[in-house]
Amino acid sequence: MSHVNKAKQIKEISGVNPLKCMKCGKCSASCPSYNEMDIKPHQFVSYVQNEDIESLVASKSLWKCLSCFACVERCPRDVKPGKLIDAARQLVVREKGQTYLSPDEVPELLDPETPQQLLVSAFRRYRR
Amino acid sequence: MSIENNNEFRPKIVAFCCNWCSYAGADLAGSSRLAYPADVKIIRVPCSCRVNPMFILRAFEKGADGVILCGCHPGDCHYTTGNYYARRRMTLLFSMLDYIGVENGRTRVEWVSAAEGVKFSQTMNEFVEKIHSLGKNVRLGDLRCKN
Amino acid sequence: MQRIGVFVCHCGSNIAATVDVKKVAEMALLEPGVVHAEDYQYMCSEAGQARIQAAIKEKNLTGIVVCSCSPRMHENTFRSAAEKAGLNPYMVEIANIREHCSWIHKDMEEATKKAVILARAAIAKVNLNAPLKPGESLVTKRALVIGGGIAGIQTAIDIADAGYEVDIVEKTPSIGGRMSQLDKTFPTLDCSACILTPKMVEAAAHEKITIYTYSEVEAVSGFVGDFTVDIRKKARYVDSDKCTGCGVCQEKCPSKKSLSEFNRGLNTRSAIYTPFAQAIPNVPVIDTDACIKMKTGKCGICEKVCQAGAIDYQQKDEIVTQKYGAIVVATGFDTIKLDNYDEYAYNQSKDVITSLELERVMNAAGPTKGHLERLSDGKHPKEIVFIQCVGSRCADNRGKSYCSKICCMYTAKHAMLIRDKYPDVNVTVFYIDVRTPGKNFDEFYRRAVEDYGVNYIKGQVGKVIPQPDGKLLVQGADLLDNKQILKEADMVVLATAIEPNPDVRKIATMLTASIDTNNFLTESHAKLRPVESPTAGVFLSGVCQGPKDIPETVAQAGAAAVKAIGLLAKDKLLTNPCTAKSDQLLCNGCSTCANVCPYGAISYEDIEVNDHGIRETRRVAVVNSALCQGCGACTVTCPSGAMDLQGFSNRQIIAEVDAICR
Amino acid sequence: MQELVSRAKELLANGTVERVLGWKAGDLPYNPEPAYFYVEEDFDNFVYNGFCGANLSKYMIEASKMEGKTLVFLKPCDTYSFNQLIKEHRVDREKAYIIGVGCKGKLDIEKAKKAGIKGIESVAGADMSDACDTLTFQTIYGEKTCAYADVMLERCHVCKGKEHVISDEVIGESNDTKDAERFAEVEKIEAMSPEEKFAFFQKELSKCIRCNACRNVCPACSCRKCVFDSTKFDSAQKANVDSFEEKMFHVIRAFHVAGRCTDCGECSRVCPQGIPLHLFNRKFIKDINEFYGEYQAGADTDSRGPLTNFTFDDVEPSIVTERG
Repeated sequence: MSHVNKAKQIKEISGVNPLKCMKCGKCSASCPSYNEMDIKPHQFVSYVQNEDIESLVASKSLWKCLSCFACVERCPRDVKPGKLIDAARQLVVREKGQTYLSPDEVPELLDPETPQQLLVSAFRRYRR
Repeated sequence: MSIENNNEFRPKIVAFCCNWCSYAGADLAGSSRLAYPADVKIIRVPCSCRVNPMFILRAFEKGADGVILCGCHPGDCHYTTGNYYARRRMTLLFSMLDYIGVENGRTRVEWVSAAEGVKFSQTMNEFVEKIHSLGKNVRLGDLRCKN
Repeated sequence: MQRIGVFVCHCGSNIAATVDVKKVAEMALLEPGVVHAEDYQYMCSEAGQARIQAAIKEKNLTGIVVCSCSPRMHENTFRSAAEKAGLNPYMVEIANIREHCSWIHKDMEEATKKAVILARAAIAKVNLNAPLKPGESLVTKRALVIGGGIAGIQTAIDIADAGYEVDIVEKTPSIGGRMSQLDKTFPTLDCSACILTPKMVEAAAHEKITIYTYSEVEAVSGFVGDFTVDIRKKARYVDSDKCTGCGVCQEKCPSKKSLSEFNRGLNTRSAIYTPFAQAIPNVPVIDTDACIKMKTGKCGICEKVCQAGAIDYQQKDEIVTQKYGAIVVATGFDTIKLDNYDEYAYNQSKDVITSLELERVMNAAGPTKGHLERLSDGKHPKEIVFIQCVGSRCADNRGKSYCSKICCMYTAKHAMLIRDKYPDVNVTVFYIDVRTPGKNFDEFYRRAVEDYGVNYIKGQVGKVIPQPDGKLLVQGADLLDNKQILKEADMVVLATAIEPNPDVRKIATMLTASIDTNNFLTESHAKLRPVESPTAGVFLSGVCQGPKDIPETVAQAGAAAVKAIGLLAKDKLLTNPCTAKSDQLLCNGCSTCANVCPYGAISYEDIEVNDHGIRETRRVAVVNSALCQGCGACTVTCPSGAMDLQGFSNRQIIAEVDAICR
Repeated sequence: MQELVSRAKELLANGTVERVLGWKAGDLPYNPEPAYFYVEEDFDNFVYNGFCGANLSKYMIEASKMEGKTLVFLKPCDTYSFNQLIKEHRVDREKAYIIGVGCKGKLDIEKAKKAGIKGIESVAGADMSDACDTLTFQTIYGEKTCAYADVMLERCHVCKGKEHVISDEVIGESNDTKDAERFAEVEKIEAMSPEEKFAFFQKELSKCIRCNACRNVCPACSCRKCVFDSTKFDSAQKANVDSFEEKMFHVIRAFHVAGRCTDCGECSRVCPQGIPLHLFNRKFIKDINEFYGEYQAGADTDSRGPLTNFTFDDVEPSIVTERG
């Protein structure tokens, strides 16, 4: 798939029009995982706009987003970067044959402190 | 296209233009020497909302091959709201004509501002071309034919 | 049968080079009704006009068609030429064979053919023309200004200075408006009251100005030049003629717990009150919801202490009915409610305030006597964060889509004033863009940064989190450094979006003035008629038309005044005769036409008719030709075809269609 | 039915109303017609059964001009027409005493005839008190029966509901007769190719004899003078068979009532040539619903009709081409 197509697909999945962004940064200001991210929420918009999807799907940020939707809730322009991130994640999941993780990979990654609920919700998200 | 060829189809096209935007746009097309086919004849109306669907049907009845309505862009109507009403009326009329099997390219609405001479000329060129591709209007003339 | 003359213009070679003008004249003679046709070099020249006039007289013409340039160019020229020759000017039609023909076609035969058809259509139309006469209506030489803020005051003074009577209707107990609530004004930093109060006094003292405060417009009827307006003067319970404005009643009033509207609810006032010290008129009003006497019948202290005997608990609302020639709307603005913006914690912390509230806090007559204090604990703040674009530029449905325009500048002002007065206070401004078009505006903003050390950060704030110790944790973004910022602040000031005063909807409906989706009144033309409403005789002053600062408001107020004066200076108005007209025999009285009329020009009357021997009362539409602008929306919506437009009648347009399609 | 008659007589007797607008028996068992009733004896002819399809609201335009109140019987769907007429100031609410009558679906005798039931002498099973599930015909060829629903008017298969949107009182039960999608027929045509559409309408419209029955019965076509009879549009050209109105009459008529038509179906009911005229009106209603939001004319008396209203972002007319 070309970059253009991928960008188009992300826009379709998310229903987001990146051109509506006025670059106010409220998403990055709202993000609880901001410091963990290499590409910041407001930059997501420009990556999609510039059709640089490769960097996006390779980024750490993709898996650092908690889907708390603070950015979706507060975005004044209806751009909602959280949805873009979610869409990029779906793109990856789709390419990996509907699975980002296989069950046998899980135990190794587990932190005993991780609450059960988080695991369940993670599975819900990454196994569509 | 040369006019020496008498067999060539020369469509009859009526363009209703509102006085404040589109008629002025047509004037600008003229003063900018932006050509469009002579088949288009303009009727000046104060506002697009003055155009009664009966006028459009009348034109077809009398042998017009295409009818186009031009008005101010939505939001720019000289009378503030006229084109909004025109937009609804024309949408419903065109949909009805489509429904009874009249080729839907024969009617068109285009918003042309007083500054859009280029758009006016382009629109008319496109429209005439479209009517050429549709050929002579027979259906509206034949809508009711006793068999 | 008409006797029509056709005049074909060469326009030098503009037409004649592409259109065979002789042929057009020749063909025109074959059309029904045409008794004369000629061509001439320049029809619009004096000689050309003379030829037209001569033909009208010699051949007794009843109508003429001029085949020339666009009617937008010379229709009026030919109409007045015809009128001078004794022909009704509305018996003139123009066939546009220049812009719509000779200039866009190259082939002479083709262009000539088209010119003939265009002439034919105009002839067909003029065959059905009827002489029209512009109506006349008288102008009442008095203006009404709705709203007594700086916009209304300025408009009223300007109109009054031109010698016309003006009434100002102001909803609150005093004129002065938003500007009276401001502390200092940008970009000069002069004190708002110092420049406003003299204007208020001037308006109050002006012999041509009558001020109705604590009053509202209740009903409007009539039309340009002749409006009738009902003004409700709400009961003040204080006799304005007797009151000396000594203020003792306010001092002694035992009910002191009502929130002060003037101070944006940041402190309280008494039940009998004037909004602020310089109020005009300096006559208090009694707030019936708070007054103990009104609620329980006991108390009456104000009455006892009033030496002038001005208190009158029995006072009633009064309706004043007045006629006006022009109405100026100057209803101003308010800040939006922040209920949709939980993230800024406005409703959770007293130390998160709007900029307008900060104006009151900074003002010597305000709740803190001008000391910069946290409203929660009265402590002096060390760290203040300003957040820009709160509710402005929002594409979602929480806020407003537009830029409120004034916030960048007043925030720079606030930041600067704070840094000037309290150099120990750090000021941070989170902004999306800093917008400073205006004379000395950018310089002003740069001074805040360069001379006063205000810390501007490009990025929005995501959340304000009140801390247990009373501090406010501000989580924002710095987009230039690509950092997320957590900042502890003592106060947060929100540059809250402004919106038109909500009451303007009601007023617009009464005036049939149109309003946009944001409740701003629509101007007649965005560029060329910015202070006129599309409703004739209604003018717009100040923020009711769109966001503006004080100098712009004052400039627009003056412009609105000039437009109003231009109207009042006329004794009579000539009305456009190309108006809608309802055929009473056909009218069903169904009200559909009134629904689409943008001018409220259609009303309904019950008429007595004798229909084939049966007497009946019938409801029929009546068009007020002074209000009708001739758009024709009603003519198409009318199911029975009773409504027609003079000058562009159904039959005329159909005749043109037929002529073109023949 | 007796309940209607006794209530009507009561209201006449106590002076509440001056006259009663209802249906009287016709010359055949299945063709009752609208009639005024003034005194007790008049009611001998009164009838209300499955054949009383006629919508009486339009008669109230004239009745509103008479002295005193008129009692009018309105079926649920008729009340929409009445409301619409109130909105257009064509009837006077104060002059009407409305008894909402129950409706179990109205009948189309042509359907029975098509099913081979001819020479009808009497019909049973279509009275107010009947269950209205089976019809029994006595014919010169003997007794015949058929399912009630099979002989029902098209409009009752897409019934708007049992509720009277306006009434002073309601008498009688109604049945749920809706068993078809309102816009199914329109959708079928929309799915045709332009050639098929044209052929369909050309065939149907060619049947028209311009008897004006559709116009005369239509509660929305209540103009004092129809534009087709007026000189104002140069459209009254009776002499010429190939004239403007001949071709465009039904399209223009549908446009004139667009946004005001309640879809009462009277036009199709009365057409002697059996032209499905409701297909024009219903197309407009479908478009209005799709483009501008659900709208039922006559559902209220004060909202703005779709053609006298707008929003800033209404669809553009080009949607007709774009939707393919």
